[in-house]
Amino acid sequence: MSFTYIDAIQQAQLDLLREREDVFLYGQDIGNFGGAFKATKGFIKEFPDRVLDAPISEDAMAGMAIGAAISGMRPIVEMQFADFSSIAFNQIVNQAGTHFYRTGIPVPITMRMPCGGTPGSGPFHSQMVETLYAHYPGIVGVTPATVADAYHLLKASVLLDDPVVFCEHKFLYRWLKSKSLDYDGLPLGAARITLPGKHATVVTYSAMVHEAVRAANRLAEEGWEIEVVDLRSVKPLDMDTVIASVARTGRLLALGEAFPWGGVTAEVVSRVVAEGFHLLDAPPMRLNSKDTPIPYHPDLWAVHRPTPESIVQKLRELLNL
Amino acid sequence: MSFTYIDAIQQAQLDLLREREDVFLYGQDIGNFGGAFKATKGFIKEFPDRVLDAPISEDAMAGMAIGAAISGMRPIVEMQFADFSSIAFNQIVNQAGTHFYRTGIPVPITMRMPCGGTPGSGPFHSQMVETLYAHYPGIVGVTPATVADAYHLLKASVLLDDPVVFCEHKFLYRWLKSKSLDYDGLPLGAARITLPGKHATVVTYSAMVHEAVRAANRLAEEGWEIEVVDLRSVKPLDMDTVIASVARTGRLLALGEAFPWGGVTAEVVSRVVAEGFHLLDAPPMRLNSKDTPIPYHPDLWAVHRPTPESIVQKLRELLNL
Amino acid sequence: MSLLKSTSNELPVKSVDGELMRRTLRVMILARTLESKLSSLYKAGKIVGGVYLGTGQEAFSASLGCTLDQEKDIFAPLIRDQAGRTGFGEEIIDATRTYLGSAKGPMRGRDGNIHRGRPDRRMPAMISHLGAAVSLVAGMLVARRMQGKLDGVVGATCVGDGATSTGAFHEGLNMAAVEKLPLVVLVADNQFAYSTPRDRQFACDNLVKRAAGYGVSGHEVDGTNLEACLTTIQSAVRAAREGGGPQLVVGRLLRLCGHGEHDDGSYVPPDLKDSELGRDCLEIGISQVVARGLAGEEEIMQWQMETAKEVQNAVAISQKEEGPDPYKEDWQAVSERGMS
Amino acid sequence: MSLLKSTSNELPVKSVDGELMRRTLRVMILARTLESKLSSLYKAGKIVGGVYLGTGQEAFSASLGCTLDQEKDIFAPLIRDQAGRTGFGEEIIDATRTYLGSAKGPMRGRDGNIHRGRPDRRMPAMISHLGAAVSLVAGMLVARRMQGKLDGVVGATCVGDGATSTGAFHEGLNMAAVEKLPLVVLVADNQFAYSTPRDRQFACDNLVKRAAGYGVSGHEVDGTNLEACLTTIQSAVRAAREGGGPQLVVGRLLRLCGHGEHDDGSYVPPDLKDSELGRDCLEIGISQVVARGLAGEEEIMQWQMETAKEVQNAVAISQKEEGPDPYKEDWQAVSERGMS
Ligand SMILES: Cc1ncc(C[n+]2csc(CCOP(=O)(O)OP(=O)(O)O)c2C)c(N)n1
Ligand SMILES: Cc1ncc(C[n+]2csc(CCOP(=O)(O)OP(=O)(O)O)c2C)c(N)n1
Ligand SMILES: [Mg+2]
Ligand SMILES: [Mg+2]
Repeated sequence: MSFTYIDAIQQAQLDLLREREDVFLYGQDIGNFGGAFKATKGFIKEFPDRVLDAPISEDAMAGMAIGAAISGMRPIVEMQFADFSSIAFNQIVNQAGTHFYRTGIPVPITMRMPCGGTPGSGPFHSQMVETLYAHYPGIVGVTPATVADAYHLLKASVLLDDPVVFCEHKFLYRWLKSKSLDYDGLPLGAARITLPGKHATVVTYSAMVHEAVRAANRLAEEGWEIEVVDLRSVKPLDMDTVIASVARTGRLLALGEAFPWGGVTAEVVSRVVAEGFHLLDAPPMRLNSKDTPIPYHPDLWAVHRPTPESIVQKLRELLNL
Repeated sequence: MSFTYIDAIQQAQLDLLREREDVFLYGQDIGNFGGAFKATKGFIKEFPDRVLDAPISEDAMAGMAIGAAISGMRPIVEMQFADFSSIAFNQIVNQAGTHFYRTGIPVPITMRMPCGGTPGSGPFHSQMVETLYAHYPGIVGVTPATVADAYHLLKASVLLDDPVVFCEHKFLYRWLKSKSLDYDGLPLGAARITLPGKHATVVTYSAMVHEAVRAANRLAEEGWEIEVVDLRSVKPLDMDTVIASVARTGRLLALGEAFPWGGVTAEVVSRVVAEGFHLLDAPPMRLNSKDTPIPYHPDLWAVHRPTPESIVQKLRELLNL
Repeated sequence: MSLLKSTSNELPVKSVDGELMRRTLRVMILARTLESKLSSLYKAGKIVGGVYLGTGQEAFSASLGCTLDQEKDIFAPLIRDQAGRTGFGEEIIDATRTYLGSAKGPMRGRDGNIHRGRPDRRMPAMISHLGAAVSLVAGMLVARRMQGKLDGVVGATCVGDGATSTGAFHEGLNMAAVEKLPLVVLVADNQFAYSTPRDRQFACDNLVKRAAGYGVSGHEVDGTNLEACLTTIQSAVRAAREGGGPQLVVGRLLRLCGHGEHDDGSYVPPDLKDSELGRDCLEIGISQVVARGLAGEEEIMQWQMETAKEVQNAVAISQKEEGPDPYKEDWQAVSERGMS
Repeated sequence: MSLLKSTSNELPVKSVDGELMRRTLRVMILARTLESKLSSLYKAGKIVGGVYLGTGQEAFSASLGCTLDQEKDIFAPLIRDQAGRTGFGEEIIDATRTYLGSAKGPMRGRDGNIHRGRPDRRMPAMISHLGAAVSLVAGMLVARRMQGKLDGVVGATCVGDGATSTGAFHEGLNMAAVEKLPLVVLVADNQFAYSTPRDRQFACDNLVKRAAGYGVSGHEVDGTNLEACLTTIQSAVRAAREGGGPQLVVGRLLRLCGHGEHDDGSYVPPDLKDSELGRDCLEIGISQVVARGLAGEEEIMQWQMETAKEVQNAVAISQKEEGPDPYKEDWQAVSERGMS
């Protein structure tokens, strides 16, 4: 038996639906069709009342979920693509994000966001959205990079009383496989040392964890030991793990697939220098996508985001090679 | 004669309407009523065809402006409050922000965003939005802090061929006054040394420039010379001026009124450490608002954002006092 | 008595229950009294931030608040729904505490004025973004359906003519129609959105025409006429409660105040003020109650005195209360419950 | 011949001009031929990313494209408007280059498939977010009005039944109605939005009912019937051109392909396919043209051969062309013109 990343997401939702009566799913084409990525395939047969097809109304989808959440439910909303959550942006940040602070009543919604680039998807089916939402108070940003995390972090997100933007990377959907859903028990909010090392730390998340590991493996052939830290959630940000890693290696590369201005890499670098400046043996570096829309053509796309090559190159700079 | 910040914005729009036939204004209540903040007062009489009242449809307002902009016009859209631009977010980042890269045809729109907190305005009439938009490729983020900049940067924004999010701070509207609109000729994209100093650099923008100057003045009584850099635009970010300042002072505080996760202060700190790590004599610091919605109550609001006191305190830390 | 008739084809409605009409009028008086006081406090500089009143819209709003069942229905008020709030059971002191920034108010000083609510009592706290509550209430109803608790429940919310231009209104109402939810949406067509007249807001002559496009029932009513409002809104609420799906109720009226108390509303043409739309629903309501013999003028004056006292009392208490202490404030936007 | 009649009250329309009908049919054939080729290329793995076809919608789409004036009108196509694009003058090679990633295509490899456009030729390049083009086209018209160039110009755009649920559609159409712009919005009501049937998308029986709520003229037409489409769309375009304000045209039809070529559309019930909605507009169009004696079957076969050659040619050229060179790419999202 083997699970892909999307299988894990499917399984987590199915288990949640079976274990809890307060969970329901809302999204476009998630019923009979099973969703654009088949993450809800077959569910509607078992749960005809808790799997609802939505009209093309992302604002109303989010608003509806928020209303249900403050009435005792734990909705999971599937955005067909994370990029379309731009329409739901207002409800997410202004209605869901402010609710607990304003009223004391939390909003346990989980917004499933199929994120990130794949070849040929172009500017509107490839975006990362964690930066957008994490900037706003009251939102939790979860960014699983492994099959087991896709499963366990999704379950944890739904059980969390706060609004979660669950950023699942489409590139991992079918490519990433695992023998089981077992995992190391790390809670939501804790980062993971994916690859231990001592010469430099790469702090990253989502699909870039795998590109970082590839880059690290290449440098390993030359004897360099690169530590790869998988943030798992970008808000909260597990600075303890990050700082401990930087304390070991003295060098930091913050890596992400999002647009370069602001965002996770900027937040990580600035927190590291604020909290662990004297641990650093070299200027901390960042690597993000280029500052343009995400191009359609696979050849453009491949260099728009960080690649093992560009990561290796940055790491060489960081190692002063 | 004396001009307030809002007078400057009014004058810039009036001069643009008079000088150029391709400029028009679109926004809620901007016609006979003259706008929620009177920034367009009386204009409709002189320009009945180029000052249009909009329905409560921020998405359509932005979309309409984009369509007009690719047809040879230079629309200025007034959002009644920047917070409501959340409804126009999709059009701004996905339609306007991607257009030049995708088609080679630029989109000269200026979105006027009445930003920032004032006492009693609460969570939905106080937000800063520069971080939201600057994260996205293709958007210019302008953040004037002075009366003359309000005038000249608004004119420059409208003349720019790219989409500009023009973040005008409501707190400055009537409080900030100047004898004239003359200015030092700094172009859009260049930062300004508002206050020269040698012991530490505060990099900031918009209303916080004035709070930084207040803090600097207090420390000046103790003999400290704090340099205050006003970014003027957060994208592009004038790193030359910032790095040159940090080279002089060795210490950096990045200060902003926005939410603390990501954003301008994170971007400034991470660029400074990437480009000028060895210039730093102390860990660079950040000071932002608190990570909650902006509270209504004046007493809560006053400490939610950075204050001269909290800036002084941070600067003392930075100066190792 | 109503100038306009309901256009939907529900069962004929018997004349309004006298007790309900009495209660609604008293609620209107209370709301008007409170709001006049809020206006004075604002003008005296005692309130920080905006003050938005529902003057002239009390009959329409109160009719909804008083028709809904406080024990199980949902009511998401908007900016001009003081009367509806009061009718639905919101205490006056919730309003005064929120406006005056008392830490004891439902929003604890974190939010102000009309942005208050009691979601635990099925009255959401509005965000400013117009139209956003339509889908929110729909979701509250969907939850109840899944929980097997929808039976006989109605969810209601109010918008203005201007808010019908928002995408949120459209998406929310359409979605509620697809789900056939017991949702009642009131549109207070008060001729202006802030300063913007109807002809710069929409191009149809009557917003009730939108109902057909959503496949929902449409009703229209003279919003200055208490008895007509009660009749129409009762029938809309009943239709929703009995499974008729969403109901759109358009009330024609005029805002008899500025957009907020900072605004003198000088853009409202005098002939509109002098027209039937500009009549004061409170005066009409009083005359209707008196004409039907449900209360005498003396009793109504009694109500006015009682409500004045009630308001004064609430203001006095609220003014004495402390605001939130910023140094003890728990600056926490997430509950983190479930975060291990 | 039309099953459904226009519901608007314009002047009666004389029978469709023969030359226009011939041209429209030829455009439909060209679009169908191109799209079949794109489908094969996709299935052979020669196209990266999605392929979205307009099979079954050619009559409706081409009628718009061929009715508009290529020299001055505006046309913002959506995902199923290959036929409309071709009718409006888009060259076949624009499509093949964009699908095949040639750097010479209008999007230079930066965007793909249906997201192409030529804004300088008044054909915007769509973003994926449905409904977003309605206000965009409105803005293009507003610009022309201010420039004194609106006279006789029409702007048109297309959406699907699903896209009518978006806030963008609502805000855009309402705004255009307020501005009384010469905007024609076609709704291809093809019974599904991706897999979602109409009853999960909206609750009214006919989307044309929305027109009244916006104060715009509504038209409906059997979208499988070429002559009816031309008649109705011509009259809508004419009404817009003559100052009648926005026109909403709803075409009833069925998507005769999957949502994209990755989708087999197996959720479409067979009886729907067998119904009148499921008829192939191309077959009907051919029979209408033949019946009216506008072209013989031989000439039509000739068109089929010509268009096949044209498509093969465009594909062959595009396939030989280089994609964009990522190392020479100018990674610049702003023009910075005006930035001193
Ligand atoms: C999305 C959005 N845009 C703008 C505003 C600013 N605003 C607040 S009230 C108002 C006018 C509302 O008009 P209407 O809906 O007719 O209600 P009324 O004030 O007349 O009761 C506006 C424009 C807002 N609150 N939300
Ligand atoms: C705002 C938005 N949400 C979701 C999508 C994803 N999506 C693309 S096409 C489509 C279905 C569109 O249906 P309809 O409007 O009926 O057009 P059709 O495909 O039937 O021609 C969906 C949901 C999108 N493009 N934009
Ligand atoms: Mg109004
Ligand atoms: Mg469809």
